[in-house]
Amino acid sequence: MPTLSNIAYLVSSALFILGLKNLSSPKTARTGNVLAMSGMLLAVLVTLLDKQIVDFTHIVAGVVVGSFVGVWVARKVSMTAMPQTVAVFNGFGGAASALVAMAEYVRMKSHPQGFEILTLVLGVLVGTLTLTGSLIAFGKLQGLVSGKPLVFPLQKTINALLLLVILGLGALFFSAPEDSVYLYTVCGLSAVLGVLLVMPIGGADMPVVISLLNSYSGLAASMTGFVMSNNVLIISGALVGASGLILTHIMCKAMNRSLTNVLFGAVGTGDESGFGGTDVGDRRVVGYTPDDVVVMLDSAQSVIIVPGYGLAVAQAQHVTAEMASILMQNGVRVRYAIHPVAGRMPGHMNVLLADANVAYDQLFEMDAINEDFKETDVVLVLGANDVVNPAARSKKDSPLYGMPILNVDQAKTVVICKRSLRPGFAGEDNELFYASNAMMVFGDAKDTLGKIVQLLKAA
Amino acid sequence: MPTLSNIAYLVSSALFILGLKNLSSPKTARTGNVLAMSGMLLAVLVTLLDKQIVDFTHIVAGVVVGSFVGVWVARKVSMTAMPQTVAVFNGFGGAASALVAMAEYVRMKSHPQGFEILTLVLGVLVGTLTLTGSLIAFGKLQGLVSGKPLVFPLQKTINALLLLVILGLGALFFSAPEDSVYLYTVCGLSAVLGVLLVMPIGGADMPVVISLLNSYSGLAASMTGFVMSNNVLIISGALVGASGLILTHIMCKAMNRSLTNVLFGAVGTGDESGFGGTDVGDRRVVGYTPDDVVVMLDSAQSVIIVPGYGLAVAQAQHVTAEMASILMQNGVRVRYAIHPVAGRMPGHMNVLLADANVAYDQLFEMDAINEDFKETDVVLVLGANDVVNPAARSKKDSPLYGMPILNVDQAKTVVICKRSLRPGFAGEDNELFYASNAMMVFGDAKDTLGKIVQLLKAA
Amino acid sequence: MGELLVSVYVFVLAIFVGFEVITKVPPLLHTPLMSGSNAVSGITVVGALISAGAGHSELATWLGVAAVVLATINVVGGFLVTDRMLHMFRKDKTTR
Amino acid sequence: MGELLVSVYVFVLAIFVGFEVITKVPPLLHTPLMSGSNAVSGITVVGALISAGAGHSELATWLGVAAVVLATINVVGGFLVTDRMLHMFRKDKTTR
Ligand SMILES: NC(=O)c1ccc[n+]([C@@H]2O[C@H](COP(=O)([O-])OP(=O)(O)OC[C@H]3O[C@@H](n4cnc5c(N)ncnc54)[C@H](OP(=O)(O)O)[C@@H]3O)[C@@H](O)[C@H]2O)c1
Ligand SMILES: NC(=O)c1ccc[n+]([C@@H]2O[C@H](COP(=O)([O-])OP(=O)(O)OC[C@H]3O[C@@H](n4cnc5c(N)ncnc54)[C@H](OP(=O)(O)O)[C@@H]3O)[C@@H](O)[C@H]2O)c1
Repeated sequence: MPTLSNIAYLVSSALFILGLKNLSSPKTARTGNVLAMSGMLLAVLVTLLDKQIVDFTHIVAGVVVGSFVGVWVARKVSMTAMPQTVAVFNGFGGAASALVAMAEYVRMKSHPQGFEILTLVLGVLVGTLTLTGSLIAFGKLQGLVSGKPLVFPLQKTINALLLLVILGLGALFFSAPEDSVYLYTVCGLSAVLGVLLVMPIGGADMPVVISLLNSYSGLAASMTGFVMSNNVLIISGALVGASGLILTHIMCKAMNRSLTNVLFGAVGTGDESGFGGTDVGDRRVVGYTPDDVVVMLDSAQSVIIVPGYGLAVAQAQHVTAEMASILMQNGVRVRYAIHPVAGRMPGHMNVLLADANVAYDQLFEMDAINEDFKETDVVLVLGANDVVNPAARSKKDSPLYGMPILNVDQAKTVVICKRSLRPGFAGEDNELFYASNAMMVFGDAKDTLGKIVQLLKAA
Repeated sequence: MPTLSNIAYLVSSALFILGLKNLSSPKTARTGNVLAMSGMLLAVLVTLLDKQIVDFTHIVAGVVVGSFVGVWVARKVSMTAMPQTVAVFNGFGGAASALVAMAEYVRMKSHPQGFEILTLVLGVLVGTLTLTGSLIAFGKLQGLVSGKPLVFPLQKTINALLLLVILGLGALFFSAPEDSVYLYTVCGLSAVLGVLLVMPIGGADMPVVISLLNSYSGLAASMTGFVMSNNVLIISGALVGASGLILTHIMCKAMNRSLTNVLFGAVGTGDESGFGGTDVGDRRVVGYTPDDVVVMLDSAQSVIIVPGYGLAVAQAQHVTAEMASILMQNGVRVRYAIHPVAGRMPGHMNVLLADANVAYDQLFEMDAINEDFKETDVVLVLGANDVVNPAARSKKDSPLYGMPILNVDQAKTVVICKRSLRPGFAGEDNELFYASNAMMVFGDAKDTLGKIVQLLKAA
Repeated sequence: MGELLVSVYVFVLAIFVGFEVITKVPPLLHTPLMSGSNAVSGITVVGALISAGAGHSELATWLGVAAVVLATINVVGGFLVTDRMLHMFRKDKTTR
Repeated sequence: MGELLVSVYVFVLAIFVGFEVITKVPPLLHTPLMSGSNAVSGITVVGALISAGAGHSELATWLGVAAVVLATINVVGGFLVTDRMLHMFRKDKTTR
């Protein structure tokens, strides 16, 4: 390969590094994306100009089709469907790596040997597993596959056995590299493994799974790079592999969970919350009405809105924004408090509220607003649950224990809009509902808020 | 070169990376040093076992002599002489790189060409410059050369011209690589350049200069690696080059200066402070006596000691520790407040006080203790000046402006022990001396403290 | 140094860079960062282009073309989606 | 890939690692870190060993031997001094 291409590949690797670095900080994120894009463009152009490529017809067709589909999906997809979209893209990337590895095998003049075989097998294994795992993740998030963790006996044992079989086949392939059947079987079994690994994970944990699979697809690209002795593949793949692992770790930490717990804990339903929720026997909760809420709001000077997953389920973001603007016209100070893991994906609430054109500077991160609850008249908890659950502070055996929560209980009045007393994602009952300053308003968030808006307008 | 050596080199590079990473955090620093050491040992062993080496006698002699000198110096040198010791070591490293580059040139079978010449010239230039620059830095810190910035007209222009001449010679060498005279002239002129670059920098800024030269010597090693196609040289050199730059930057930031200001600003005398200090005309300052201080101390319940560069000059660390232990026996709470840039090198005060056996847990970093001054009865400022100068808060045109300082002025009484009203390193008058709660005690810190100790013992 | 050894060197160094480059990411950026790095992992498109265009056997070419399509979707879709998300998080809403 | 190109790749990646690896160092550790990384830059001892031992011309050998001496001082002295400094900063003074 000519020196010039290799230098260009180095430049594009550097652009990827700078891109990822910038992407991880809010101020520079867009620049980061542009840098990474330029890196990719450069790598592709250089590859096309390289002497190795003799036939352009197929390529052009492939690139055109791929670009068309990519643009179309990226344009069409709704903001809240982002995680599953990323999952599918990621799966495609993994599949491509597996395909390239197989194509390389096919076109090799001599039979592969030694380390080459190892990287071939790993490339196919990781690539295929990424594809099927990502597709299942997509299915769970899109509601095509049940979001419930699918648990069956001996699950981990079976997965471990399957992996062993795959590696065994790899070893056989090592001794008979001319026998392509081994490689294809590895491919098939890896596909099964991908499905089995992701099925037992709850739908709401899918963002973490996708991030992990993303890291895998990076490694698959790296393996392909080894097979082809192509440095830009090796570098970018390793880059994504390692940084993806770190990101996965950071995501787990933000949820106060370990990666093991996410992968094997079978936590969460992904469907609406609260299977197994229990109404706490002897305690009573009064159900208030929207009228009661409006009375409280009329005398309030400061209001903080705490959105949660339920607001997304009810698609009540627009009516929430409407209510907020009426309150602001009445001279009330209205702010939104965004918990880092509210909703089902990172940034879920920001995306949701941006969709309803809520100005960015009304949104406050937990740390910026948590001190202000105690001076607030009314807090509206809309379809949020875990992120305001005091069990996180005190109940040692709770899955929430240790997670910082929004201190809504310190406000004068806490209005909670949800459909029942059932727990949220973590399956933990919420003491807040029984607090003396709490007002439960049962019902779908969109309905409740709609009524509140009507009453406010009428007043 | 055999594959095995190269793998070992990779491992030792990884050990260097992990070593540096660990060295940058207090908890893991010692581990980091051990990791880096093992990396070095591995690299040396592998090189010795490699087939390229045919003659061991010279090598063994060299290693034995070098180790002996290294161990001896490292044992003998006093803690406060650390920066200049590092400077010398660093200079030797640079010199070694330059020598190796020249040896490679001599032993090359064919004349070097293209890129090889570039790396040869750069290796010699950077290596030699590092040697002489480091030696000047050593001289300034050790007091062999005047610590004052040596400024002469057209300095920067002359340096720039010299660099141009060197690069020009490099170009000539490029066209006539068989002519070794060019390379040797580059070497000589680089030595001069190193001297000229460091002379105009004040003695107290030497730690920053050493860090920068350290980064250079890393780059010189890297260049040598290019000449020899040796990856462990390239990697470790680049590692030190880049991380040294970052460290230099961090050090400048801790002093609230820019690197340009350090290199070309000609700030600081390096000798005792205060040339050009002015007694502020019409204002009066009462000089208190050690007796007055003891009266204050007798009624105090909490005392914070703020050591500065003057304490090191007076070598008053032992008597300070003695005074502190008497006070503690009398039931007074005594703590030390350590400003990050107190003294003339990073960690200067820690080293000084450790020398007097002050327990580590009595030392508090600025952020940990700054809130406590306002509840403190007596603060003893011993030979410190800039680090307690309120000009850093308010006086926009001061070189100190923006540096966080110790809030000693919030204490009930501030005792300041120094010899005069002259300013400290930054040359900025100190308003604190005129504050209503300030007590100036003029005189050498060791004398003053000695008297205080006697009086305390007598009581 | 052998081809393979070079690959190993490059791989190890890139792994170190990858581990270091991401330090503290606020949850808000988790999804964009994930999707951005996912797009980067679509670099496999380079391999796909070579497989598809090197003009070897029919089978290799078709495997390559399939890979080109999938990888291109990954790259193009990934970067666009990331950009859309980041656009959403901007303070200044006037350009929407 | 040519020898030189490999070197460039390795160099660039190592530069990135170097820039990333050091993030926030408290002033207390500035001097030890400086001295530790200074010891690492003594890696040039590897080059010196090869120059001194490869058995070429007299001149090359002597240049090499001088380099071995200087680089060894740098490495051995550097690591020992760093260790001494770090020892000083330990909380527990009992071993002094
Ligand atoms: N953000 C992320 O990246 C992420 C990723 C994975 C997991 N998680 C987890 O998800 C949880 C997020 O906490 P959260 O407080 O936002 O949500 P949550 O704890 O899951 O609670 C959501 C609540 O919304 C209510 N709800 C559902 N549909 C509703 C409707 N139509 N109208 C009104 N209310 C409705 C539900 O109560 P009813 O059934 O009584 O209505 C439910 O309790 C955390 O445990 C977090 O760890 C987050
Ligand atoms: N730590 C580092 O890494 C580093 C490196 C480079 C520069 N610096 C700079 O050095 C300064 C350090 O601040 P600092 O407050 O520690 O020192 P300083 O501002 O330089 O003040 C030291 C004071 O000690 C007094 N002094 C000198 N000899 C004395 C003696 N024998 N007995 C009693 N007092 C004596 C001097 O006043 P009299 O002459 O009146 O006695 C002088 O004002 C900062 O400006 C910092 O930026 C620090």
